[in-house]
Amino acid sequence: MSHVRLSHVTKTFSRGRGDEVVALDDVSIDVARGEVFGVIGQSGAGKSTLIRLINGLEAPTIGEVHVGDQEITALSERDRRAVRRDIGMIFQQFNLFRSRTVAGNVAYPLKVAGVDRAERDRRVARLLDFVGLLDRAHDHPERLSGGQKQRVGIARALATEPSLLLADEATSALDPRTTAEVLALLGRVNRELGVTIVLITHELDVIRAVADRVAVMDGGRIAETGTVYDVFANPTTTAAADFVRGALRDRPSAETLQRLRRSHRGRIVTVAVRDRTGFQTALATTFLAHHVAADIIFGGISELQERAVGSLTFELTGDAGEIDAALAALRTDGVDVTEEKG
Amino acid sequence: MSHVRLSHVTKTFSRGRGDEVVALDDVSIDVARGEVFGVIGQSGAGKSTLIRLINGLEAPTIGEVHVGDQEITALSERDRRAVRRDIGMIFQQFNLFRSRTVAGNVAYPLKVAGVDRAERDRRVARLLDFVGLLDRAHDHPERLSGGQKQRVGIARALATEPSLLLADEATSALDPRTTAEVLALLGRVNRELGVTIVLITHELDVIRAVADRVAVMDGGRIAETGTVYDVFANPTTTAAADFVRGALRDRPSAETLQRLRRSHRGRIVTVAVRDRTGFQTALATTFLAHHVAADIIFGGISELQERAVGSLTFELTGDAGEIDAALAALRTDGVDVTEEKG
Amino acid sequence: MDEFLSNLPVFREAIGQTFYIVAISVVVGGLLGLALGLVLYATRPGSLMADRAVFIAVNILVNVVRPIPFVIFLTAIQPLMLVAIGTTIGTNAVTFALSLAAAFAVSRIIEQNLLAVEPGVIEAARAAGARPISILLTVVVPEALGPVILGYTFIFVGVVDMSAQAGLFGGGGLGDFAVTYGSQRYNWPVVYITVATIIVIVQAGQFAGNYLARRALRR
Amino acid sequence: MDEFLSNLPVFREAIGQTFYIVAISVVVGGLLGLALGLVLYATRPGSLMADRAVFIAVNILVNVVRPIPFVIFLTAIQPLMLVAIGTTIGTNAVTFALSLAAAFAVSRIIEQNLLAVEPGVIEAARAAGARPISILLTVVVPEALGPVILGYTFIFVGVVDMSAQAGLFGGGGLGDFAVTYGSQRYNWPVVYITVATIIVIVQAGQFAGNYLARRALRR
Amino acid sequence: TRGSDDPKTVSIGVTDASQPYWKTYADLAKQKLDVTVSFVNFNDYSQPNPALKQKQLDLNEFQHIQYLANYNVTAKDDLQPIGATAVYPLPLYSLNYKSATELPANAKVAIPNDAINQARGLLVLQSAGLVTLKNGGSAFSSTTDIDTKKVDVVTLDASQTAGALKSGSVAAAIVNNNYATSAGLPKTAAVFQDDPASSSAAPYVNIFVARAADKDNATYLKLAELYQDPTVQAGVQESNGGTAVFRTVPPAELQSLLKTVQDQAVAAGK
Ligand SMILES: Nc1ncnc2c1ncn2[C@@H]1O[C@H](COP(=O)(O)OP(=O)(O)OP(=O)(O)O)[C@@H](O)[C@H]1O
Ligand SMILES: Nc1ncnc2c1ncn2[C@@H]1O[C@H](COP(=O)(O)OP(=O)(O)OP(=O)(O)O)[C@@H](O)[C@H]1O
Ligand SMILES: [Mg+2]
Ligand SMILES: [Mg+2]
Repeated sequence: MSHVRLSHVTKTFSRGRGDEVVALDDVSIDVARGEVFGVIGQSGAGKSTLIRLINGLEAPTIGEVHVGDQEITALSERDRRAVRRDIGMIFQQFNLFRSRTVAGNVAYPLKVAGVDRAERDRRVARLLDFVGLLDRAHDHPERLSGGQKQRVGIARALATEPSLLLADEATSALDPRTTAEVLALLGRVNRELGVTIVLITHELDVIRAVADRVAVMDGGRIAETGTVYDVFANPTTTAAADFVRGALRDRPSAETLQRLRRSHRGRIVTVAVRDRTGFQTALATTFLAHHVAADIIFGGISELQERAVGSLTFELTGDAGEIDAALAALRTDGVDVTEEKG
Repeated sequence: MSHVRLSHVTKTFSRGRGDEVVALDDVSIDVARGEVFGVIGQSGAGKSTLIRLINGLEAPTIGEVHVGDQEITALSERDRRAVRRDIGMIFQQFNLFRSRTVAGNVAYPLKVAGVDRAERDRRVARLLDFVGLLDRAHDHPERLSGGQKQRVGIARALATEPSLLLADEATSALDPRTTAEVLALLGRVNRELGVTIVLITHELDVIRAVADRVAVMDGGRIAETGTVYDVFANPTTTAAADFVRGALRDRPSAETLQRLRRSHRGRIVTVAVRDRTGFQTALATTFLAHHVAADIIFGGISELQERAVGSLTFELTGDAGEIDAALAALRTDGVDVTEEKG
Repeated sequence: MDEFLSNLPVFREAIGQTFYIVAISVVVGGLLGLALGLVLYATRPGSLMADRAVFIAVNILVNVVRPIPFVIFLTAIQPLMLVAIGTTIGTNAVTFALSLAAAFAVSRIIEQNLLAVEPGVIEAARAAGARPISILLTVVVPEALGPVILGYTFIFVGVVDMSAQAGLFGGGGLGDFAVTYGSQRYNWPVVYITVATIIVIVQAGQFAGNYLARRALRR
Repeated sequence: MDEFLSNLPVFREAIGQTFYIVAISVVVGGLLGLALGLVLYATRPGSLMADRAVFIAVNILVNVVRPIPFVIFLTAIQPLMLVAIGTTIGTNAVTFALSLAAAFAVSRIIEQNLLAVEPGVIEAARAAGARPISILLTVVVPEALGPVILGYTFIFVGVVDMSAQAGLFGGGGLGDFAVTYGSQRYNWPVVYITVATIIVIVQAGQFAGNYLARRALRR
Repeated sequence: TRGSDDPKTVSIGVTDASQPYWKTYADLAKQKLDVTVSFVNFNDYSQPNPALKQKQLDLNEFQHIQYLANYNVTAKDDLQPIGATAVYPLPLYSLNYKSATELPANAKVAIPNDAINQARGLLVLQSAGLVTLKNGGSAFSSTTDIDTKKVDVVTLDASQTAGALKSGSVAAAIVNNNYATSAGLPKTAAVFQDDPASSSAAPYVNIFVARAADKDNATYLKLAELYQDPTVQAGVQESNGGTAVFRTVPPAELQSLLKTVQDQAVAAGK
């Protein structure tokens, strides 16, 4: 059953002087209940705009937005409020209340929801404990570091245990460990409470850790949607491929390659890793058979939805003819090998 | 010659009610002229505070801060201004002027520096072109996406071609490709103009792409300082190890391991990759010799200062005794192998 | 000086009247003005309860009332006063009129200060599903609290000043005392002492305002 | 009505006087008040040019002047007036006094509105090595421009209102006209027409202020 | 005959410039004396005397001798009367009661709040048997000097007592004649007034005032006399509902009366 559905949504912003920015261009997505849906794309692609349409903070220029069985775009502001109470939102710029303490910020949505004081205090304490800010409960936001502010925003969005969570770059200011902790929490609320999550990020880890499906946005359009594995293993659009290359970091960039060359005299090839049993053994056997020494000097293999994806860059040393033969053998075998030139 | 030097700097913030936060605790660092110095650490570790002391936005409670041959802490506010004009700063929260357009924001430091109009316009256009916002020059910041705002902040900090750049999470809101572009630019200004860069980040890529040395902060202290390779390959403190593990992402987390187990029935071991010629071949030979099929199912090998660092996780299938023998052989050979239990 | 001493009871009474007039006007006018100011803020185009018609109507109302010379304003609202408090002269009448006048001034001050609140925090409140009225009172006003407190302090001083016109309508108060027993009789010591008293009251108010604003701003 | 027509030349003159008084007072008082307000803002503890002594001194000065009843204030500054403009009565004298009075009011409005500016942007300007005075004028004021414009509009309306007291000192103006030819003589048509004229002037000013503020706020 | 140094334009401070008779007066001055008169209007009684002293005015006409004496004493000045205009009785008005004695106990009675009108108003109330004043009262009494009272006295701006009466906020009010006319209070509503002919009313004769140095200025003296021109008088009566009692008193006599009243004022101030 679909929890969030955008049908042919276009959103343009006026920039004055009759000029317009098309932030979203005929976007349709469908997020199932209980799903974790990732949205990725370059800066300015329209990700934040998309998420803001879902809880009606912004109205589409054209198109319809459904949340559950309600059409947000058709609701009165009053009815929209009821829908919003069941949606948590983590803002890209945090948007904390300066006039409230850390605890007050987290308590706010609970107050709005009419949760009584004792219960409120209990939940606030639990959430702050989780995000590691219990000892800062009575500080005001301007006293916090960037990451601490973001954690307050996360706690606030989760306070009412909403059934839908909109997270706009929820971990962008967090160090890797805190990010992992937050993602683990998101994974848990998703699995245990069945919370649907729409999650914008530019970090692969985030997608990998929690997303089921992912949409790649490019210039206001959805370039590609699919399971995380499909999009990352076989990006079909350049926008997706671009993002995936940057995110997986499994292929050396031109600069890295240049540096690798300085310390590695052999020939350098990159092999795309496929999730196929015996793949590595075949690789090793082939190289050994040709008396080629193959050292992995770069690469990354990630687990996406329980399958391996990535690539490895080898430095091959040995007889030039043998190397060519080994590569030819691999290619015949269906392995995706690229020799890094230049 | 040292460009930035902090000697035994302590910074405490009052939280009212007599309570204090020790943001920096006896911190000493020394950044050479022309160096790219990375600062990493968990959220709240004191990174932003450290960087704000360098240009005197904040005064240390105890200790001295030197920039060039000037002691910032001893200067009059007037003399401090002269020092600041030669320092560019990218703020974690961007801190853009809302009353100015994108172009006006970038032009501001140039105006302060007394650069004439024609030259100003030229430089602003060049910088905006670089950060991909030339067509948004006349928009005000609230019209921009998070990443676009950050790019304006970057352009503004670089506008006066300062000799020292303080970058506080300068790419936190950027997608991988834009990040790579910004880092390439930082690398270029460092190499070509000799700009010293102090750079806070929680992203390994950023460190890897541009930093020479890195300091790991933990609870207001410098846990560890060293070249990027040393810190990442051999973190000696738990704070550093924690961060590195999170950043390299070369070892599977408990959750990932759980998922890996579901699709991989064999025994799972993780091997630390060392930058040693023939390392991989030795590995492959050993496994083949014992008829053990070894598939890489996870891992990451990164290049840090032209050397490989990382680890690979293998699924080993074959006779249990042979596998044990192969692992024993590797260990004898000095290879760091961990069998993933549980 | 002698004459001042002989007028001491009147002086004491004047202080009492000033406190009475100012306190009630600031509280009543402050609350009414807050309400009007919230309407001005909330109904402006693009705001929380944007409503062009209401916005224009209230805007005009405020602009119609504010610039009317106080003497004429007082005369104009006499029918209203008779209904509300049964008299058109004396301390209560002046307090009534001042409360109204203060309310219209307060509304503009409130409007201004609320406009500086960052839209982001309002969005956060909207996203939580809060009602506009609750957002206004529990988010927008608290976010602007520092400047709002200084705004009220401003109005407080203005009301003390305006209360000097209370004498026109038999309202008494220190301003009236300074004029009738002082400047009209060219009796400068009386003027000095009275004005000094007014200034002390104002300083105390401003001091309290600054203190509260500093606490609200936390800087 | 007949009487109103017979007074038409006086009415015309009153309009001219009001424009003259208000325009000069708003401009001169506005600039002086801006300067005072910047001092109040910049010298407050923790601000750009924090200076306890100056802050307290200016604060007291402003508080001393603002609450003094206008009649007494006018009398008190007569020596200053004689030096500055050579007269203590008439349109110029009233304009002089109103400019001063407006300046002190403006200073508070400016102070309030500047306080709402986010500290982060000021830090960005400091980091660029800008001088405090330049930060005040090219960053702080522009960042607060929307509310500041509304603040000036508020003062404009206040000055129009205060200009009604010009009559006390032979300054003329519409307020005086409304009182002398109108309410004092119970000639209501004159009052209506005059007050309507005042309101039209104020509406025009407020309209312009709202328009400019909306442009500055971009919302 | 006029000397060459005689002024051709004269500025006169008044508090009722809106009255049409001032226009008649100015036309007459132009026509008969070839003097251009300009009026400066004040809403506040405390201003025209200092302005005259500071030579910002040449003459003023808004006060009676009592007021001027009080000003001269308190402000240590020496302005002089150069011509009399009229005496106005100061009536007590009531809309619901036919005489002062009918006023119930503790009824509210409004009197002007400026020093001079207040004292005169109190004296009227005393004559009407509504209050008694300490030491019999004087031209310097204020509400603090009320000894015993039948009614509650409230002080209002002179321009507001009529309004307070009409709105029903007070039962009776002392209303200066010019405001009474403007407010349209019927003559029949005047339930009590002081006697303009009595000697006690002499200090209340309104006057043209000049600086002491100008007290013999021929033009000024002629301008003062011009007030008694029948066309002006007719206008004055029209504006004041016929309550004005015109007086022609030689300047010297006015000046000696002023001196007497000033001496009394000094004594009262001690
Ligand atoms: N003005 C302040 N008042 C009180 N505490 C403060 C203040 N500024 C910073 N701190 C505290 O000092 C510590 C260090 O803050 P800092 O901003 O330097 O952290 P950081 O390393 O930059 O973290 P992040 O990665 O989350 O941005 C934090 O615990 C923070 O809450
Ligand atoms: N109010 C606005 N007025 C004009 N243009 C806007 C407005 N809000 C957003 N835009 C533009 O719409 C486009 C999409 O913005 P959006 O914030 O959705 O991007 P994003 O994908 O979230 O980017 P980022 O990763 O940088 O946050 C951008 O080009 C942005 O500049
Ligand atoms: Mg965004
Ligand atoms: Mg930080």
